[in-house]
Amino acid sequence: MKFAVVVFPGSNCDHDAYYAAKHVLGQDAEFVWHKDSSLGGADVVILPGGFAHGDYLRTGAIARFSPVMRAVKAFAESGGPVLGICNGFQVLLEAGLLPGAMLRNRSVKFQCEHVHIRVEQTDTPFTAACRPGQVLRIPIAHGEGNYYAEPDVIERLEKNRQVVFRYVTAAGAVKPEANPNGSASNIAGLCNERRNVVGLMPHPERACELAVGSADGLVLFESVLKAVTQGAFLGAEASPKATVTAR
Amino acid sequence: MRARVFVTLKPSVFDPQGTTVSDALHTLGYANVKDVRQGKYFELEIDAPTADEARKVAAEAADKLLANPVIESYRIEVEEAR
Amino acid sequence: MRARVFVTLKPSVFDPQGTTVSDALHTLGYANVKDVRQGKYFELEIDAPTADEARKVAAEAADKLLANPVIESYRIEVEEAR
Amino acid sequence: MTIDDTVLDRHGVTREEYQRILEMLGREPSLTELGIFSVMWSEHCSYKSSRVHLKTLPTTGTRVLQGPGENAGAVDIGDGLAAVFKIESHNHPSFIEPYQGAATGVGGIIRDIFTMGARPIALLNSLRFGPLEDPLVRRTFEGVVAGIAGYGNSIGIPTVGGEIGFDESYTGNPLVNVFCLGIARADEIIKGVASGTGNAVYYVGAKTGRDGIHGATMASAEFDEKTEEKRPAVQVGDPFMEKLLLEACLDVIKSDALIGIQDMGAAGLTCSTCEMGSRGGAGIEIDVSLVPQRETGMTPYEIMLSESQERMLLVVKQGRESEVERIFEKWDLHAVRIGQVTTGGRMKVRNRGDLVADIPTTALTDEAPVYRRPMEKPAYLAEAQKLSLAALGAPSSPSEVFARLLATPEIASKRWVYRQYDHMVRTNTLVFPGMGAGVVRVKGTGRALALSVDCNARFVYLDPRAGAQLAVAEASRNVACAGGLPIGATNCLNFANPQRPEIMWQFGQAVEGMGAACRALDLPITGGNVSLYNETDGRGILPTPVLGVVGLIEDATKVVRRVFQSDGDVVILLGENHNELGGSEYLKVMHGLIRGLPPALDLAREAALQRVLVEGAAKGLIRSAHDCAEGGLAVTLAECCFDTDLGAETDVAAVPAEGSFGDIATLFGESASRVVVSVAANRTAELIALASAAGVPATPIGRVGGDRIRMSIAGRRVIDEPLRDAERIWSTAIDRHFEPKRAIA
Ligand SMILES: Nc1ncnc2c1ncn2[C@@H]1O[C@H](COP(=O)(O)OP(=O)(O)O)[C@@H](O)[C@H]1O
Ligand SMILES: [Mg+2]
Repeated sequence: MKFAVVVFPGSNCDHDAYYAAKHVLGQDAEFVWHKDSSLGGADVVILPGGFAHGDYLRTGAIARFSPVMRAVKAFAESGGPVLGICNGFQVLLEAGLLPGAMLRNRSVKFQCEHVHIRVEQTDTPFTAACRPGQVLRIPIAHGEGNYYAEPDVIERLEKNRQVVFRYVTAAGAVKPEANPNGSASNIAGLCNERRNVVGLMPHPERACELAVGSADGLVLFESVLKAVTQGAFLGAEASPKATVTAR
Repeated sequence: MRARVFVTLKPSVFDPQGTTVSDALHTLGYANVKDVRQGKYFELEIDAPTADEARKVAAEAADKLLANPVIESYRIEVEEAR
Repeated sequence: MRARVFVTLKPSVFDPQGTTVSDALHTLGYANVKDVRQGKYFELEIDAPTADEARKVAAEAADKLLANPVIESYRIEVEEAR
Repeated sequence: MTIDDTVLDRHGVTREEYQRILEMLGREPSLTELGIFSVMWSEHCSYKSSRVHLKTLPTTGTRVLQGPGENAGAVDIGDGLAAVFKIESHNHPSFIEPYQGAATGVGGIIRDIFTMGARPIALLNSLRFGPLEDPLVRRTFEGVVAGIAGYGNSIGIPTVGGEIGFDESYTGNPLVNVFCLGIARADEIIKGVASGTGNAVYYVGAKTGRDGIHGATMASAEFDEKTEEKRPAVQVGDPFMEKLLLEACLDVIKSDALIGIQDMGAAGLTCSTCEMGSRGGAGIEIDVSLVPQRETGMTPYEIMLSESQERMLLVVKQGRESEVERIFEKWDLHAVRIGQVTTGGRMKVRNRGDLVADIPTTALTDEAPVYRRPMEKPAYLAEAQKLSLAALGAPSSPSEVFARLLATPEIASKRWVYRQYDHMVRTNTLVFPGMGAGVVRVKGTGRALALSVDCNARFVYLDPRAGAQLAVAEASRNVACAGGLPIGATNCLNFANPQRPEIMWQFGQAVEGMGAACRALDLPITGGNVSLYNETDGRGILPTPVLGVVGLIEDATKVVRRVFQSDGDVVILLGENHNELGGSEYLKVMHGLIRGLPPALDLAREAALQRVLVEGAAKGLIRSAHDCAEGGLAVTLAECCFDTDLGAETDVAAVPAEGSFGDIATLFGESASRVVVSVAANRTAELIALASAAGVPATPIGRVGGDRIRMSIAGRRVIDEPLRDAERIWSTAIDRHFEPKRAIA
């Protein structure tokens, strides 16, 4: 299976995502430069963390205009699994592939620390190998992870079961004190209606080996491996190859 | 021509930065500052024949890039070159 | 009373954000946007009897907190409550 | 403009120095030339006061691949790889504008590392501030931390450790020292040289503005109320630009198309051109009108002296120019050819063809003035070294002292700070900040590197020679605690005005002590930085020679952390307690004193201790290790419990001490060369045997377990606190200063 890791100018977790896919999971992985218009036949696309275009103006605001985003959109529309991590999540929001927007953390400070998130949905390509309600210990590292959407949008997200990850206590309870950044309904990650595009603020790629503090994030990578090899949870048409090239 | 674009969070959106500023002002003793909202401010130097033309360019820039309609709204002022 | 405070980088100070926004606008085809400077914008709701009084509070807030005098300057506008 | 005394003063050039300029040129300099001389001969660039002393430091060793003189030092870490590292100060700019000053300090040291062809993988910082009770200090503190975070986080290099100290003397002179380490292939290290007549000189990166003009001279002048006028346009960092430069430069260096490369740091274009020329024994000729400019109407003087950030100078091999240009284009950077390498060893600057400066490169570098400034033992010393405990009255109870010390920002958890630093990006960080020396693995090898920066400035103040030795010992002991064999060091020497003989004496003594300690510990110094004139209105900082040490861990799976690991493990004290309270945090916090003599240090014993630590870690004997530093044994034991659910019960022998201070000295004295380790009960004998073979005292002092921190002295219980209560004090002491005080609605 092949991962495409998109590199925007200013991406800085691109190597980490690549390393997790290639060296921990043992799959194929390739970097795709943001000016490329093709995803090179990948089965999964990762928009990694970092500070695309310095995060100047707004996180993800400029990156959404990169040529590669047309290919990512087309890939997503054909049901391909797309994962946005941290900055990648912010890009997905700005690009309209996921609903809502990010505000500054409630603390107004950058926060880097391990948090607990609960897997709310297991019928997405990135949670297919999780147990329902599984609590993962995964780091966050962001200054703008305070997820916001209008109340009716949040309601719709809940109704459609699009909230995929929520910040919780170590015991798995949704509590205000478990919410590191003030995000609405403790939302840490969500998916689109079709469920093949997932974005989350925590960094699963930083939690793939015990040596670096936690291996809980690996399950997201294992999930997509399972989903792609079994052709599950990829939207309507099963397992499209990322051969879609933008015009 | 210079266009000024003011981008502010919509009233319904919580403003962590404004709240922090307001808390800090209270700590400094400014109890009469009831509320603070923080936004962004852009000065665009635009090569346009008329103020209307400049405003149009600024509005497009704001729609596409400077403001995020999910959380923000904007206002534009145009000033003829001095 | 509402005071608006516009904080801008002093002209000699490098503005990487403005430069990046301007580059992005060029990429989007807005070649006629010659220059972009990004600043901050605050709206302060102030409980003050007169506009002058509100301006004074806003100026103090700007001096102490909203603007960094080493690299920024600011401008204030006061608007009577609507 | 004619060059008169006022002009010379404004440039910080003395009459004697001006005479030398006249002799070297054989004519009067132009104003541009004077500007060039003034920045290159400034303390910051020329090391004119410090050079004679620095020459005495040990800089060689079997692992040293690059000693001082290049942009950074390098040591061999096996597998054909090199660790490239250095520390730099950005003290003065951080005082003027904390956020940008600290941010650009991070940017500067990162450039020094990737300029060598190394990919930066870790940052640390050593900070000093005034007391946090002062609102202006808090603002500086907040700004500096946010600036370090703002730059390091966005460029994607983890900040894995550091240290922070507080003292009144830093109120008007905060210290911001940043350490960066990168990894390069040993045979791909590239240098800052220009050679090969006709090779093109390229400029790449941010455009040049008027920022920081005279930054280098300013970094070499003290502050006073007139500094306001001397304020240059503050340099603003652009981490996004630097990220592009970093990636592009590493690509270009890999392409093997370069002769040399150097960043434009202090003294900007001037420094990079003449240093590259001088190192390569070549001349260099550039035309400033070709330099990309951000502002209009800039003069050659301004362009040459600008300290705009994120700029690099490259010398490209003939015929490879378009290849280099293409690599930069990929990253949206435009490399601009601004000149070429010439014969004759002169730096020639033109403006649209007109010659505006023509100076032998060596006049600006190797032949810059060197001073052997007068030194004199300071008057304060004799008095400050006297300590009479009896005069202090009866001491407070151990548990009260314990609580006070845990709450002092110097000792308290620095989580408030490092939580703002991305310390995990690149997924190499094995030991996070707050868990001891920072440890990063080197992917593709089984190895890891332990990194620590340390200095106890109170000790240096009380005895600069001994204090500097203690700083070396502490930094290398910290990496040894993690299991790292100390293999290289860098230093950042922060002192006040060297023109005062007593400051120069402090400096000379500290360098001597540092050299002696490094020799004894077999620790070469491969580079560093000197920051002088750290004083405001005649009030100097405590002398603060910060040491950064790199330790090599052969087996990354054998890393040791600060905290206890398992219930029932045996707690062992390596080293001995002495009756030493001089310069302690206890005296500072409880009595407001910096007095007495710093703890004695036996370098041979220290070396033996560190060998035991490294070997004990490699054998998997040591399960946790924490060095006894500020706050002594009591604080160290508590810190071994914090961030775990494990308390401990310990008993130590009393040290004989003056009057009623026995318990205080036992618990809070800061004797050197002591480490608290924990060992599985069934391997205790093995560790003790290892230690005694090395001549290191190893005393079992208790057990890990329970939910209290309990300490006894020879059977008498002196401290007995619930772990969670003690931890709360320690973990919230800094946060408390920054909680918003919400107004009553
Ligand atoms: N400025 C800082 N940046 C990052 N980490 C820091 C900083 N200051 C302190 N720390 C972390 O907090 C811990 C305690 O620091 P310190 O008291 O100097 O410890 P030590 O006794 O090991 O020298 C260390 O792990 C250190 O890395
Ligand atoms: Mg220390």
